[in-house]
Order: sequence, then C-alpha cells, then structure tokens
Amino acid sequence: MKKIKDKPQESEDLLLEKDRLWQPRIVAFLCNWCSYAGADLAGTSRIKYNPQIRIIRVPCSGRVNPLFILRAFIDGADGVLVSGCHPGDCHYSTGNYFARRKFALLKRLIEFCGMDERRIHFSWVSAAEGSKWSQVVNDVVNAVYQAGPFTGFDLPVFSKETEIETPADLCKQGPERFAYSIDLMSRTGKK
Amino acid sequence: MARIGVFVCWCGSNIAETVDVKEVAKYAGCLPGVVISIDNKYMCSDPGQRLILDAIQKEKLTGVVVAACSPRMHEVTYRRTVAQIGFNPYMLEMANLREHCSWVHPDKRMATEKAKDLVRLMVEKVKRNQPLYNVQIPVTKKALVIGGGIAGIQAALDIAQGGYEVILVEKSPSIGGHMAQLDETFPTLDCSQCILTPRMVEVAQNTRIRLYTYSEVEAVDGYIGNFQVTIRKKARSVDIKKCTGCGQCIQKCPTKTKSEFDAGMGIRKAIYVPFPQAVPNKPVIDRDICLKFTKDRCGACQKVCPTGAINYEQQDEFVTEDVGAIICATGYELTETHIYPEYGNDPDIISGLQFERLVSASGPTLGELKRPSDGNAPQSIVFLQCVGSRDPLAGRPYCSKICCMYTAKHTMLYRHKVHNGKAYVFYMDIRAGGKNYDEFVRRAIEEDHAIYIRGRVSRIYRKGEKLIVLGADTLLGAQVEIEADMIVLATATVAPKGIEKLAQMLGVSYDLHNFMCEAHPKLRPVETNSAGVYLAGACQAPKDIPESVAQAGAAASKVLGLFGQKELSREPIVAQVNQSTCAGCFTCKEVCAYKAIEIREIKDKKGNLIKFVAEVNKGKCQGCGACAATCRSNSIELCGFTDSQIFSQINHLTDGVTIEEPPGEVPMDAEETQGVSEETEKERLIEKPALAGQKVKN
Amino acid sequence: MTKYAYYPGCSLHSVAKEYDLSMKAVCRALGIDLIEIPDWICCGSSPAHTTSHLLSLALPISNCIWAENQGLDIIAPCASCFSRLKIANLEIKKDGKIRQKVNRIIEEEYKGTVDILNPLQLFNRMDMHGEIKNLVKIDMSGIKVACYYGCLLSRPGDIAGEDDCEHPKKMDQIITTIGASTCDWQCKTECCGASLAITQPKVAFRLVCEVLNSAMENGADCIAVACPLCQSNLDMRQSEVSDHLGKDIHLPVVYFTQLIGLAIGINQEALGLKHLITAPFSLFEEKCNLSMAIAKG
Amino acid sequence: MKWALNQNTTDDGFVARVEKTSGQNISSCYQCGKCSAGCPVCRDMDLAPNQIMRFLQLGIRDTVLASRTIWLCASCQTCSIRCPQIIDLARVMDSLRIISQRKEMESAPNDWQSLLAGIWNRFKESMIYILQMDARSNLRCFNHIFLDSIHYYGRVFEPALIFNYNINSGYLFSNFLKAPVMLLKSKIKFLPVEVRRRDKVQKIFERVKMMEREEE
Ligand SMILES: Cc1cc2nc3c(=O)[nH]c(=O)nc-3n(C[C@H](O)[C@H](O)[C@H](O)COP(=O)(O)OP(=O)(O)OC[C@H]3O[C@@H](n4cnc5c(N)ncnc54)[C@H](O)[C@@H]3O)c2cc1C
Ligand SMILES: Cc1cc2nc3c(=O)[nH]c(=O)nc-3n(C[C@H](O)[C@H](O)[C@H](O)COP(=O)(O)OP(=O)(O)OC[C@H]3O[C@@H](n4cnc5c(N)ncnc54)[C@H](O)[C@@H]3O)c2cc1C
Ligand code: SF4
Ligand code: SF4
Ligand code: SF4
Ligand code: SF4
Ligand code: SF4
Ligand code: SF4
Ligand code: SF4
Ligand code: SF4
Repeated sequence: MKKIKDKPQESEDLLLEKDRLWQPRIVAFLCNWCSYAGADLAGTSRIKYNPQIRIIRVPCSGRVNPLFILRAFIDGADGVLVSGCHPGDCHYSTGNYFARRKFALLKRLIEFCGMDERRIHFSWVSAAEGSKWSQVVNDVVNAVYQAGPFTGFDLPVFSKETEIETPADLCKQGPERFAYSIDLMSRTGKK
Repeated sequence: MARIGVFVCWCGSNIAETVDVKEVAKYAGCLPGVVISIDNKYMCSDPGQRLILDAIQKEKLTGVVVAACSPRMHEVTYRRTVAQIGFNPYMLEMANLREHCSWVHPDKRMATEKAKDLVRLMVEKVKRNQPLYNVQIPVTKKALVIGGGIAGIQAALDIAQGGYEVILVEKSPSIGGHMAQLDETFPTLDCSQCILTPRMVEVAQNTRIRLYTYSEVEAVDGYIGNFQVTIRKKARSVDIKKCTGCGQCIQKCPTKTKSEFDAGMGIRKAIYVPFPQAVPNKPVIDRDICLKFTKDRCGACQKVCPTGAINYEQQDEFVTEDVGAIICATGYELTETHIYPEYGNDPDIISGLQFERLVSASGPTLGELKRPSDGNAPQSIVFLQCVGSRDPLAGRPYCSKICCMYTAKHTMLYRHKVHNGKAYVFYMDIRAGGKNYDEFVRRAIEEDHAIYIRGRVSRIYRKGEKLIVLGADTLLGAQVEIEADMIVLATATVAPKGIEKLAQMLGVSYDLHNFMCEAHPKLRPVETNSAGVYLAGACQAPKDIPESVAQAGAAASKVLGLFGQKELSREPIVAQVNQSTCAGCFTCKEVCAYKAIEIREIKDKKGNLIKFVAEVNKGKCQGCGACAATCRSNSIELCGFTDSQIFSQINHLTDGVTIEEPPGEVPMDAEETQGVSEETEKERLIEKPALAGQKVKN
Repeated sequence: MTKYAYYPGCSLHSVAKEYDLSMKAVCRALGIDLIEIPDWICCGSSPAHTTSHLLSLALPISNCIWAENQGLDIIAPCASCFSRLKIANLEIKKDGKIRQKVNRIIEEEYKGTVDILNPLQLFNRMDMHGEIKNLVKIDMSGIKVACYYGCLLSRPGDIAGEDDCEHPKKMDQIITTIGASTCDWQCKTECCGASLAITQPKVAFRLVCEVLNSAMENGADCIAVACPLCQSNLDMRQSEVSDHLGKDIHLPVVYFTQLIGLAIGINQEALGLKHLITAPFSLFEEKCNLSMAIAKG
Repeated sequence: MKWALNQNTTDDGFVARVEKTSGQNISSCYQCGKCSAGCPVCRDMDLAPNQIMRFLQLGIRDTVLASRTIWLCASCQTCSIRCPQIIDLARVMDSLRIISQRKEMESAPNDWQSLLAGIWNRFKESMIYILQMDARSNLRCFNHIFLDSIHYYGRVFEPALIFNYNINSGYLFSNFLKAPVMLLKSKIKFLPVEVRRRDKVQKIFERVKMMEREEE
C-alpha cells in the first residue's frame, strides 16, 4: 500500500517519543456469545492487555454492518477489530459466515481506498479463549500502532496509463489469479 | 429530553483499585443529559439497588447506566430490579468497568480514561434506547411427531404419558420403521419384534395419539407454540373404517412385486400389509402396479372384500392441524447395495438389512438362511464393514456407527444357523463404544469364532459357484483371497432421500450429508435452531436403538417442559421493519437463519395491493441482527441494538467530536423518513450512471 | 471429411505396425482423415514419468503444439501414448504454473486446447456405430471376443472419460456392433504387467497367465485389444503360458481395429494380420467362413 | 518383530519431499489396505503398498527407498482409483522412483561414442547390481536406456532398446528368445528413424534438468 512505502524509517528514539504522544484508538465489535464472553474471561482470569481498545457489544458478528467500521474510522478510530464465534460455532448458526463474507468484501474496498490493511482485523475468539483475546488485542494494537494515526482515506487516482483490473485482465495473468478472484466473488456473494 | 442516571460501582476494591471511580462518576455527571451520577461500594447489594430505584423515582430518570461488571453477569439482576417499580427494564444498560477494564488494565490512569469512555458510550446508547416489552406467545399444547420408527413411537408415547395430545405422521403404511425389520438386536440378542410390537400396539390404543400412516407433512407454518401443519393423507384405496383386516383381498390379488419390508428379498402383492404385525393392520393398494390403476382390469380385491372397504376412487386428503411443538424422527436409510463398481452386482452380494430379513423367522425364508442365487445355505460368508462409509471417495467420510455392531451380531446369527460355516469380517476398526458392546464383539470372535481380518476388500468377482473376495490383511501385510458363498455389505447409513425438503419446511438446518442439525452438539443435542422443533433418532446422525430411544425421551421431555408453561415469554430483542421505507427486496429474508422474515402485502383502503414489505415474526426471530446489517435501505432494525444506538456509540468514541447523526440512519419518526429517503433515493438514481460513465472514461 | 491429428508413437512404427495399418484403413473406410503429426517425438512413456515429472509433461506436450496450431484434436491409438498425452494435457489445463514451466521448456506457447482421444473414444464420439453397422459385410457372429482394456485405457478416471473405469464398455459396444459376441470376464481391466515385461519378466509372466487363463475359462475365441503393449505382452508368451498352465492356450490377440476391418471387408492384407504372433487365421476361417489366403500374405 | 522406528530412522524432510513431488497428502492414508488388496504385483513385493505408505508416514526413508516394491509397481493405477482416501498411490510410487533416481540422471549422450560409453557404464553398474541380486537395477537400467534413446534419436528404437537392455540387465535370454519370432513376423525395424528436430529434443532434456536442479 502506498502509505507503507511513504512512511519513513523511524529511529528507536523517535518511536519512543511518538509513543508518548500518540496512542492508537481501536474499536472492537464483539459478539455477545463468544468473543464478548471471551473478553470477560480474560477479565476474570486477570490477563492483562493493552487498554487502547473500546468494546461495543453486538448480539452477533453478523449484526456488524460494514458501515459501522467505516464510520468508526471517520469518527476518529485508528483501527477496528471485529470478533465473533469460531466458524461453525455461531450462536445463531450462520451469522459469522455472513460476517466473514461481508468483511472479505469490505477488506477489498478498504484496500482500494488506500487504507493500510493493518488497521482492520477480524478474529474468532470463543468464550473459553480469554488468553487468546488478550493476544488478539495486543496484536491488533501493535499492528495499528505500526500503521500510525489514521489521517483519512486515500483513494487511488486512475490516470489514463493506469490499467484497471477487470476479470478479463485477471484471466491474462493466469488461471490461479482468476480462480482467486472468482473464489473471492463467490465467497463474498450470496450463498 | 433524556434524563440519565449513572451509577458507578466500586465492586469493593475490584474496580476501585485500578479505576478512579470518583473521577469517573464526576465525569459522567458532566455529560449532556446526565442528571445524576453516583458511585457506590457494591451496586448489586441491596442498598446499592435501592439507590437506583430512589434515583429513578426522584429524578424521573428516562435511562440508567450501571457502570459495574459485565452485563453477562448482572444485567438481568438490574433489569429485574428496575422493573419492580414499573421502569422499563430495557432502558437500563451496563458499562463493563470490571472484566473489560479494571481487571485487565493495571495502569490506573489508562484504566480510568477507558472507564470514562465506556461510561460515555453507554450514556449515549441509553439515550437512544426505546422501551421494549417482552414478547408473549401462547402455546398450543399438542405435539406433532414425524416418523414412526422406534424413536417416533417412543417420543409419542412419552408425550401422551405426560398428558398431552400427539399426532404421529408416518409415510409408510405402518409404523415400526427399521427396527421392525430386524431379527435379533445387539447387544442383548433379544428379538426385535418381541420388544417393538407391544409398543406399536400401545400407540394404536392410546387415545391421546392420533395416527396418520401413509401420510406426509406437506407444509409447516408458524413458530414455536403455534405451528400449523398440513398433512397429506395419501390415498390408501382401502377404507380403514370399514376394513376388518381379514386379508382375503391380499390372497386374491394376482399382482406381485418385491417387498420393501423384506428389503427386496421377498415378495408382496399389489394390495398388501407390509408385515403381519403392522399397525394399523389394514391393507393398502400400491397404485403403481395394481392392474386396476395401470390397465383398468382385475378388481378382484373389490369383488372379494366382504365389507366393501376397497375404494378405487379414493383421493389424497389434506388435513390441517395446530400444534405447539414438533419432533422430527424420520430415521435413516441405507445406501444402495452395489455402490462399488469393483464389487460388481452379483445377487449373492446383499446388504445388512437384507441379511436381517433372510435370517428373520418372519422373513421370506422363514428364518432359513438361503442365498439368493440358488437357495443353498452359504458355507462360507464374508462380511464387509465400512462399505460406503468412512470413504471420502464415495462422498461419505463419516462413520455409520451401527455397522460394526450389527456385523458382529450377523456373524453370531450366521453361526447359530450354519454351525460349521466360516464367517469372515473385513474391518478397518471396530467401533464398539457402549455398555456391553465390546464384550459383544469379543463374544463373536471368541465364542462364535468369527474371523476378523483387518483390511478393506478391493475386488469381488464370481468364479463358478463361488465369489472371490480379494482383500488385504494389513496386520500381516499380505493379500488374502477368500472363496465365499455369500457376501454381506455393511452399507452406509444415510439420510432418507429428499429429507432436506422436510428440513427446509421445519427451518432446521442439515449437514453436508443431509442429517439434521442439533442446536448444539453437546449442550442442546435434541433441540434445533428452530425453536419448538426437536430431533429424535437416526435423522440427526446414525444411531442404534438405545441411543434413538434415549434421544426420543429427551425430546419428549423438552416438549413436556414447553407445554408445562402457561405462555412463552421471550426477550424483546427482535428485529422490526420500518414498512414505510422497506423496498421489499427481501435480502433480509435470505440471511435470516430462522426464517423469521415474512412477506406482507400492503394494501390501500380499497384493498388494492400497493407493495410487498418484510415483516418479522416475533415468535421466530432470535435477535441475531443479520438482517439489520444486510438491509440496504436501513429499513430493518434490531431492537436493543439499533443502528442509531450503535452509531451513537461509535460517534462518541473520541472526546470533542461533534455530535451529528450519521447519514443513512433511520430517524425515530417513520413519517419523516419517507420524505428523506425518497429524496436520497432520487439522488442516487441520478448520480449512479454518471459516476459509472466517468470511471470508464478515465 | 473429419480431420484429426494422428500421433502413432514409436510402437505403431515398429512392433505394432498392424495396429497402425488397420487403424488407418478403418478410418479411411469411415471417412475420417488422419494427418500424422509431422516430425513427432516419443512421448516418453513410463520411463519418463518414473524419472522426471517435468520430462513426462514436456515430451508429450511438444507434440501437441502442431495440432493446436492446426486446430485439430489428436488421435493416439497406442494406449500408453494416449495416456501420457492425456495426463499431460489435463495437468497443464489444471495448473497454470506447470503450464508456464512446460512452455518454458519447449520454448513454445501451448494453451491446452487440444483434446486427446483414443480410437475407442473417437468412434464413440462421432457415434460411428451406425455407420460401422451399415458397412459390415462379414458375419462375425460365430466368434466370441474377450475385450481387454488393461490399465492404460481405463485408469485413472479422467482418462477413461465417460467410460466406467471398473466396467468399461466402449470396446464391447463396438465388437457387438460388428456382430461378434463378447464375454463377461473379470480380467477386462486387470494389469497384464506389460510395463514389467522387460524388467521383471517373471512378474509379468504371472499376470499374463492370469489374463489368458481367465479369457480361456470364459470361453473366448480371441482377445481384442487397443494397446500395443498389451498386445505384444499377451501375444508373445502363449507357448510358455500353455506349458506353465498345463493346458493349450491359443488365443489370437488382435487389435479391435483389425476386427472392424475384417467385418467391414477391408482388404485383408491392409490389416496386417500376418504380423500377429499367435496366428488368427484358422479362427476366422472356421468361425466366419473367411478365406484368409490373402492375409497370410 | 522387526525393529523399525527410532529418532535415527526418521526423516521428515523426506516425507515433505515426497508430498511435494507427488502432490499427495501422505498422512491422509488410514491404512485400510485396499491398495494392497487390489495390487496385481503385491505378492511379489517385499512391502505391500499400504506398508510403503505407513513407512512414509513415519518418515522411515531408507526402508522405503531400499524396497523392491517401488521398482515392481507396474503403475497400473488400480490402487489410485480405489483408494477411499483419494490418494494417488501410483503417483507416490512414481515420486519415490524419481527421488531415488534423481542423482543418476546427470550424464547424457550426445553422439554415438558417448551413447556406447553410456551403455558400457550401465552394463558395468548393473553387473554389480546383479551380483548383489538387487531388483531395482533392472528398471533403472531400462529407464536410462529408453530415455537415452529418445534423447539421442527423438524416438525409441525398440530393437536396440531390448538388445541393449538384455545385455545390460543380464536377462540375456529372456526376451532375446523372442527376437527370431519378431523378425519372422517382421515386427522389428532395422534402422532407427531419427527426427529432424533432434536438437530440440536435446534442449528439452537439458532444460528439464536445469529446472529440476533449480527446484531442489
Ligand atoms: C442391518 C441393521 C441391523 C441393525 N441392528 C441393530 C441392533 O441389533 N440393535 C440396535 O440397537 N440397532 C440396530 N440397528 C439400528 C436401528 O435400526 C436404528 O437405530 C433404529 O431403527 C433407528 O430408529 P429411528 O426411529 O430413528 O429410525 P427408523 O427406524 O428409520 O424410522 C424412521 C421412520 O420415519 C419414517 N419417515 C421417514 N421419512 C418420513 C417423512 N418424511 N414423513 C413421515 N415419516 C417418515 C420412516 O418410514 C420410518 O418409519 C440396525 C440397523 C441395521 C441397518
Ligand atoms: C480425559 C477426559 C477427556 C474428556 N474429553 C471430553 C470431550 O472432549 N468431549 C466430551 O464430550 N466428553 C469428554 N469427556 C467425557 C466427559 O467428561 C463426561 O462425558 C461428562 O463429564 C459426564 O458427565 P456426568 O455429569 O455424567 O458425570 P460427572 O462429570 O462425573 O459428574 C458427576 C458429579 O456427581 C458428583 N457425585 C458423585 N457421586 C455423588 C454422590 N454420591 N452424591 C452426590 N454427588 C455425587 C460428582 O462429584 C460429580 O460432580 C472426557 C473425559 C475424560 C476423562
Ligand atoms: S378383504 Fe376387505 S376387509 Fe378384508 S382385509 Fe381386504 S379390504 Fe380389509
Ligand atoms: S385390483 Fe389391484 S390390488 Fe386389487 S386384486 Fe387386482 S391387482 Fe390386486
Ligand atoms: S460403525 Fe464400524 S463398520 Fe460402520 S462405518 Fe463405523 S467403523 Fe465402519
Ligand atoms: S476404551 Fe477408549 S480408547 Fe479404547 S476403544 Fe474404547 S473409547 Fe477408544
Ligand atoms: S432488506 Fe430491508 S428493504 Fe429489503 S425487504 Fe428486508 S427490510 Fe425491506
Ligand atoms: S434478527 Fe436475526 S433472527 Fe431476527 S429476523 Fe433478523 S436475521 Fe432473523
Ligand atoms: S487404499 Fe489409500 S487409504 Fe487405504 S491403505 Fe492404501 S493408500 Fe492408504
Ligand atoms: S500402481 Fe503399483 S502399487 Fe498401485 S496397484 Fe498398480 S502395481 Fe500396485
């Protein structure tokens, strides 16, 4: 992504300095039955993790509208995490599959908008995985920290020279690539 | 104007140690809309709860935020408390300062900052809460059991025993299922008929059980407590009321075919009773082969019937029944016998079920073991396990569970009939996990001298009188070739053909192999994700009789538990459609796993149809919110987790962010909505093509 | 006239020249135009695929280029060539990376549009049964043929095409079309061990014994094959087999194209019957009332 | 019982290599034995095909590579089409042969002299094998001569092939006895046909070798 390339290499000191000035702000949407309970378990087990996370409880990861995520960025978040039950374990049987499909699409969109993909995360955390939850939080905070403060969307500009990838173009790049795009389409599309 | 009260709990030192609760309470007091903000050592204690109640009454609060532990811990407690004084419980929310804050963040400054944020988010959410009321659902106290195998019979009897009415629907002419076809049963080797027949008779005699045989469920409507089912009673061509079961018609009938009950090993007539102990013991005409129906000839049965019970004009009949709960007990089937081309399709290669019929005293050979090709008793017999099961190549990676046990049983039954015969079993593993099960298999090996060979068979072909079985003994690391007179294949247990149609009707999900899915494999094994629908027996997964009966009992007790309640009360966390903006696209309908979204017609005063809109059936909706996240016009909301509530939380993530309503949010008032959304709709329509055009040009 | 590219392979130019002859003669009679791929090279057969996977793809593919440029499908009568060509084609269609590699090796751009057919599939695809039936002149009903498919025509599944790999039927259908009867025997697709004939003659010999014995027991008059390896393997050792089994085995192993040729009255010499080691002449003379003088050459 | 497994006998890298060359998942074999049951050559093998899979699962390289089985397998694919776990065992066998032969594919003839020299070398080599009664020499020997022939002529010149092979393998008389019959039936051609694009064929061989070396 453009931003990663543009980002100058920073020295240790500078990073430390920045550490004091800036803390990433991360919103997490957790499903009530698995991930929220997992986070509760981290609490009851007193597993410490980074405090830069703000949890919003939803009944199911399938409730999370991709607009919530975009809106969170507009409203000042530097990173977003969505976490639900493991595939097959959804309390509502299929909600997390819908979530997965939506996010695959959203991720493409967000990459397209020039956003660093390290800002947006999805995970499966069960009610029994308190330590996994803390690990996920720390990983996410780290990743977002690496990405730096979110300053706005950065849409790519298409000049006449820039080639836009169409399925036909993908075809030319060989069947694997094409298969990938078809796969992606089918995963994000309807059942 | 919102009047919010905030109550910050210390939880002794649990919260207060790492979160400056005083500061949080002070901060909360300054938030717009908050009229009172207090902290207390134990909010959940009696005095703590009293604080809340007093504040509600004194300050005329419209919303409450309790900043304490996890809502999964005490939300119910607090909601119940406030409900006592007539405050709508759904106007209360909790901020999780303990599990999600004080216990996990040691840094007091950071933890306090986070606590403030969490409280602020909840205050903003609760401002947008709406009073909600529990959904009350009446219950029809009558149950439907689909499938009259041992599982269905047991469930029906248990429910009737509990004092409620049961309707039992069986698609074949008699109840009994597969168990009726078995000879003796593992692990005790008692006679299947002897233990099953009394139960079948009990069903017939029980006044609380209404039996529909030769019938199928045609449609299922409604939801837990209130199902309407349509049952098709297939035309039997025999008036059950008049028929005495004398059987003269059967004797006279000239048309024969292979008997399904005898698994194709015996024959039956065109007018038939599937087996002597059938319930009801009244014949039925198979219209596919009866000469009257195929060639308009014969009519012998009608001529001979002393009571005039035969009625060729009979039509399929439809009856509708209201029931409160449904138990699905549709059982299993075996795959076709000759599924492996490399095994060929010799008549002396039969399935386990056919073997049961061949050795059964009530079977076509009256219990004499005769092989199909020439009627001789097989002197050597080979049993193959896992045929079509545990076989990804055949598309079934799962274990059929019952065949290890019944194969062991078959070797015993065989040896009891042919004392000097040789019984070989090709197996991969012996799965005999059950009370007295492994002992049973050992008995087959040690006492009845069945020869167990560990390996699969690759090929079977005929050589004269004999069938050559080419297999491997992987323990020896060698090939084995056995000359057999007869071969019995333990073919895979599969879901009945076309059962997915019934599953869809019931709203029950089914797995890759069309077995019905339980709500949770360990903790809710008889419930389904469709409230009020339960599973019993082999329709859920391959099962033997003890397990089927146990599950049937469990399902019946669930039904009895449901019927024991006066009315069902459900949390009001359900979806709601704004029908003025709903475009009728029904995308929501597709994502709803519970089939809770229905199609409603909107008509004007004259009764002309204006449009179709979505409507949520509150009985079925489980409150997942998938629909709300999917609707493109934001016309469907999940009560308690509305877009407006969630957006407000997102909106107040960072301090000092201007508070504005996000675009696309549904305003509270439906009247206003229409105008706005129509406009935006127009804008979109105009803009879209232009945008698209531009992109291509660039 | 339907045109096909023709890949005879090494065998059809040497040990199996009668297959080549009869195939061409039958196709001529049926109006199928076979154009031999110019300057073809060996497909590598099993030594290639047991030595190097890439080699086993590159050798066959380098022969397909010409056909692709001409827009023709390839007929490969030798079962081994057919199998190698078909497998290479399937693999290249499935895996883009492999295709790129192979294209680099052969220094040409091969897209994988060519379809590879063996004669059984060819006759089936063009639905030649009616036409063959119309051309039949000789009454073949007296002979009972054991159709032998062997490994290479029946396995793996995607090679066999629409035919069932355990119970293939295509050759039987053709043989019944020309009026002869076929027998149901269990060795139809059993391996004859041809690939071991040279390296492990003892093993191959055992397998040959089994196949011949089974054909004999099931009352076959001759064995029909569509593979030069099977043919020579089953044909060459019959005297030893007779000694070994202690019974007289005399089962002509003929190419099914030769049988078609005979039935539709193609010039006997053009069918190369004289090249068969186990002489079939008396069989045809007795059971079909044919004078075989010309064929004997 | 034979001793088989300890930490010195296992080699996970080998399993990974077999999996890569064959594209098959070795651990998916559940040892049902259906492959061995249908294998036409099983009774001549020292390890049944399913045992080869088992040794592979445990990573016991040397036993697998020393086994006669991999050289006896006729590539008939019976196992592959019937394996319930959809393992292409014939391909696994192929890979084992490929791996075992890889080293020896180096030298290749480019003229008559070196072709002869090659044959002579193989003769010496195979005599050693014969003296050691090693079965695998036969197939290897055959493969080399076959491929050399393609390499040199572009096609297989069968009479020379069988002749060479018989000299080399020591089965001097086995198929040689057939020669008169074959001559009689005029099945044998006396002169090899050379393809015109011989250089191209040679390039194919070279590039394959190059790419395979790259891959290692
Ligand atoms: C060869 C063999 C031997 C066995 N031996 C033993 C043994 O010794 N001991 C033991 O414990 N178990 C044994 N079993 C297993 C035993 O048969 C099953 O455990 C038992 O029958 C399961 O009962 P069920 O009621 O769930 O299903 P089923 O017996 O299959 O009954 C299902 C019923 O539902 C009906 N039905 C299906 N679809 C519909 C529909 N859409 N509408 C209405 N009705 C429908 C069917 O007609 C049938 O009557 C054996 C099984 C086999 C195959
Ligand atoms: C190592 C291991 C791993 C397992 N893993 C799994 C798994 O992954 N999945 C799975 O499904 N199952 C698993 N199981 C099996 C599972 O543990 C049991 O199925 C399950 O716990 C049985 O529950 P229970 O209530 O019948 O018995 P228990 O869990 O034993 O409960 C019986 C209770 O009764 C109490 N009690 C005993 N006697 C008396 C008395 N006289 N008066 C009053 N109270 C009494 C005991 O104190 C105990 O609390 C595992 C078992 C083991 C040993
Ligand atoms: S003859 Fe009449 S009364 Fe008797 S069994 Fe038949 S239908 Fe019933
Ligand atoms: S009318 Fe039909 S059922 Fe009755 S006797 Fe005749 S064939 Fe049998
Ligand atoms: S129960 Fe036994 S025979 Fe049946 S599939 Fe399972 S392992 Fe195989
Ligand atoms: S005792 Fe336990 S480990 Fe042994 S077979 Fe039974 S279930 Fe498996
Ligand atoms: S998705 Fe929205 S617009 Fe479409 S039917 Fe459902 S509620 Fe109406
Ligand atoms: S909330 Fe879930 S269950 Fe309720 S209607 Fe929407 S999708 Fe269906
Ligand atoms: S048939 Fe397949 S699964 Fe069975 S032992 Fe052979 S390789 Fe393993
Ligand atoms: S491919 Fe090899 S291992 Fe498999 S069955 Fe044939 S000879 Fe045996």
